[in-house]
Amino acid sequence: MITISVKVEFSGGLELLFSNQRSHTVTIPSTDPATSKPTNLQNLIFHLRDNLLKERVGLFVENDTVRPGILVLVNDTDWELEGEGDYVLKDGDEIVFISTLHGG
Amino acid sequence: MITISVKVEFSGGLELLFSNQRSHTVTIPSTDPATSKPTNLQNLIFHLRDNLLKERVGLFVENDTVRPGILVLVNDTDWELEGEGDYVLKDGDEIVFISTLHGG
Amino acid sequence: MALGSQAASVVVVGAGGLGCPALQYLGAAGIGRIGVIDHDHVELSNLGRQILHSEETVGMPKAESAAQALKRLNSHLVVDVITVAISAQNAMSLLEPYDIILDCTDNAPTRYLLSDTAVALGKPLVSGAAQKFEGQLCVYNLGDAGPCYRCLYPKPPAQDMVGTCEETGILGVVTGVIGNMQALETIRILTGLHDKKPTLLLFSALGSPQFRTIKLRSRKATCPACGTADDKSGIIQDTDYVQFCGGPRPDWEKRGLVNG
Amino acid sequence: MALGSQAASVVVVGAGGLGCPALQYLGAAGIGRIGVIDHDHVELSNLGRQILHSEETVGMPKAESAAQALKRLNSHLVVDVITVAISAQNAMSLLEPYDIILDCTDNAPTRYLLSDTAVALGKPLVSGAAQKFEGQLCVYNLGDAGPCYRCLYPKPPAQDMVGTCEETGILGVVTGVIGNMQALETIRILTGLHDKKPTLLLFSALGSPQFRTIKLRSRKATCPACGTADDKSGIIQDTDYVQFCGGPRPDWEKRGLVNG
Ligand SMILES: [Zn+2]
Ligand SMILES: [Zn+2]
Repeated sequence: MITISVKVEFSGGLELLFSNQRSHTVTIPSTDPATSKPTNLQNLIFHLRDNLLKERVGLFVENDTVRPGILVLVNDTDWELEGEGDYVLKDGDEIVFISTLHGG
Repeated sequence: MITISVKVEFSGGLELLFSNQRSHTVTIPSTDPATSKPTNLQNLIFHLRDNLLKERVGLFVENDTVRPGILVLVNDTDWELEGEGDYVLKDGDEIVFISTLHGG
Repeated sequence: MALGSQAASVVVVGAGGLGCPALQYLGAAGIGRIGVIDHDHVELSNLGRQILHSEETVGMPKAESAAQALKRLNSHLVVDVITVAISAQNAMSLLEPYDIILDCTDNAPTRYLLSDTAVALGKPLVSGAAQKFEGQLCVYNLGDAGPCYRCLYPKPPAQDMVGTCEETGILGVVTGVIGNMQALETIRILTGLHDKKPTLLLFSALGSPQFRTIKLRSRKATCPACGTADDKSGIIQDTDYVQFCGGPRPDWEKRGLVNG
Repeated sequence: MALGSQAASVVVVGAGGLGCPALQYLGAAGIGRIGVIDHDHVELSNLGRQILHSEETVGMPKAESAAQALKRLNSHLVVDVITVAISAQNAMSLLEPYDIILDCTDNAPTRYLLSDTAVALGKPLVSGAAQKFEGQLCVYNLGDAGPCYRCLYPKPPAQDMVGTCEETGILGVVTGVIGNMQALETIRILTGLHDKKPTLLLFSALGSPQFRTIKLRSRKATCPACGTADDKSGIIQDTDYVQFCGGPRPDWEKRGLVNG
């Protein structure tokens, strides 16, 4: 099975859901077995939910996407500019999930 | 002639010597014609001195290297860790020249 | 440095952890008129990060205490002290007199209210936030294409992920860095030195690197606040921002879960 | 946030543009003992960025004025007011009592002197610098392998490239950002939250991105100050730091080249 490796970071409190660890290296098949299409960001979100999340799944995923208040970044760019879940992952990509902060 | 293209940035006041422009894209032969070796950082410094510098050459180069107080960065790393002038340039590299600041 | 900004006016909502350092450098820069909106009073526990207040001003309204500190720096400053709570009913009239709005508040409902109001008034909103060791900075509604807060966060976050500084603790200097950057972005806009590209600055005191600059989406045509739909009248007055964000914040302190 | 650092002591050299914001957040964090070294007096023109001083303290020694401001924030702070000029003769004894040294000065000779002294005393040196729209921050002599100032800059820069804040102008908030970051790095070291990797933070108020973190070389075995050579006795007392950096700074103001 051919795999790709991406760097995943959590911040703004989201890291608390992932073993309180901000930085993870995630290896994932380069093709989605279900659709035979190249693995995209949506696949990664499900992969994180199913394999990395330790608790309170509902605080990360809701209605099959990230929960409101979470921003997704692809190589320091808002995922909205990259096609959101349809963005096809490349080996070495850096994906950041941040929870928006409200304190002051 | 095969060329490579690198991004060059000047800051800390050094940009004043280079048309007051911080960011430059520099295209340079991939091989040094004099030695037939791959182009390195030392070649780039001479190239900048001979082609981009508008005035006061002595404020940038002294004794065939950058003047004291200037730090050279290769892709956000101190050039000392990359072999200094011997570092072989790759297409797309980002080279930064900063003058150390003393104000407060 | 003279900024030629004596004719400019800014309003800072919140004179706490973010508002204090922002106000300090806006005052030092000689901004002509500065509004300070805060209805809280200074408490001794604030002094670990709210650096314009002092032991002498404990009990005083924060807006008044901040204004006194600014005047020590520059007695010529014109500071409007506004000690009422900002709300959907008064936001438009309170913010209208100023060129730029700074969001230095500490809760989600007020952040949505300030964004909607900034859009309705056509003014940039320099927004800072901080929590524990992290901070975020973004200028909303800037120029012709800058997104608003709702463009980025169309739906409010779940209550259970929302912390306030009291609940989660905060490192004072994190608010200092973000508040200073809010002053800087404000000065850049006033002096025409801002490139107006929509970006989000992420700061993590313990991260490596500590700062990260993110390229953001542009304004969204479908945004209920700043999009292209014709009729947005009443969006502010008709919104219950607290309910929109999931109702009143649980009082963790009363429940004995955190120390006051 | 309580830092458990009441027992710690730090010394800030320079109570100007960088020293004021650094001191402010060190004081707010409740550092047990803070030394302030500065022999200058407050001038009205300082108030655009030296935010601990005020119209009332114009004419007062900056170290004294800064101490007063810190005590307003927290009357329990122990602040040592040191109004002598730091020199090769007194640096060791002035800095020896403190755990960490902050370089908030504005000239090259003092920067070399502080680095050499920090190495001789085996203490970390949290060094900030700012000019116009740019700032730089580095912690020297940190841990077992952190480089000193001379490791990076073995030879002093040419006089004609050296500007001071008076000559080159400075945007106040740039010193605010760097000074705050100096306080943060100091607190990280005191609390054991610093990863001790040698890095240089570059800040450019108008850059895109505004912050850049650089990976730095380790300590150099050949460094005359912190290297492995046996005998370094006398390196400080026997160095004329002003001559080492090319003699006294030309007085541009007297020559009529800049406005005072
Ligand atoms: Zn919008
Ligand atoms: Zn050294």
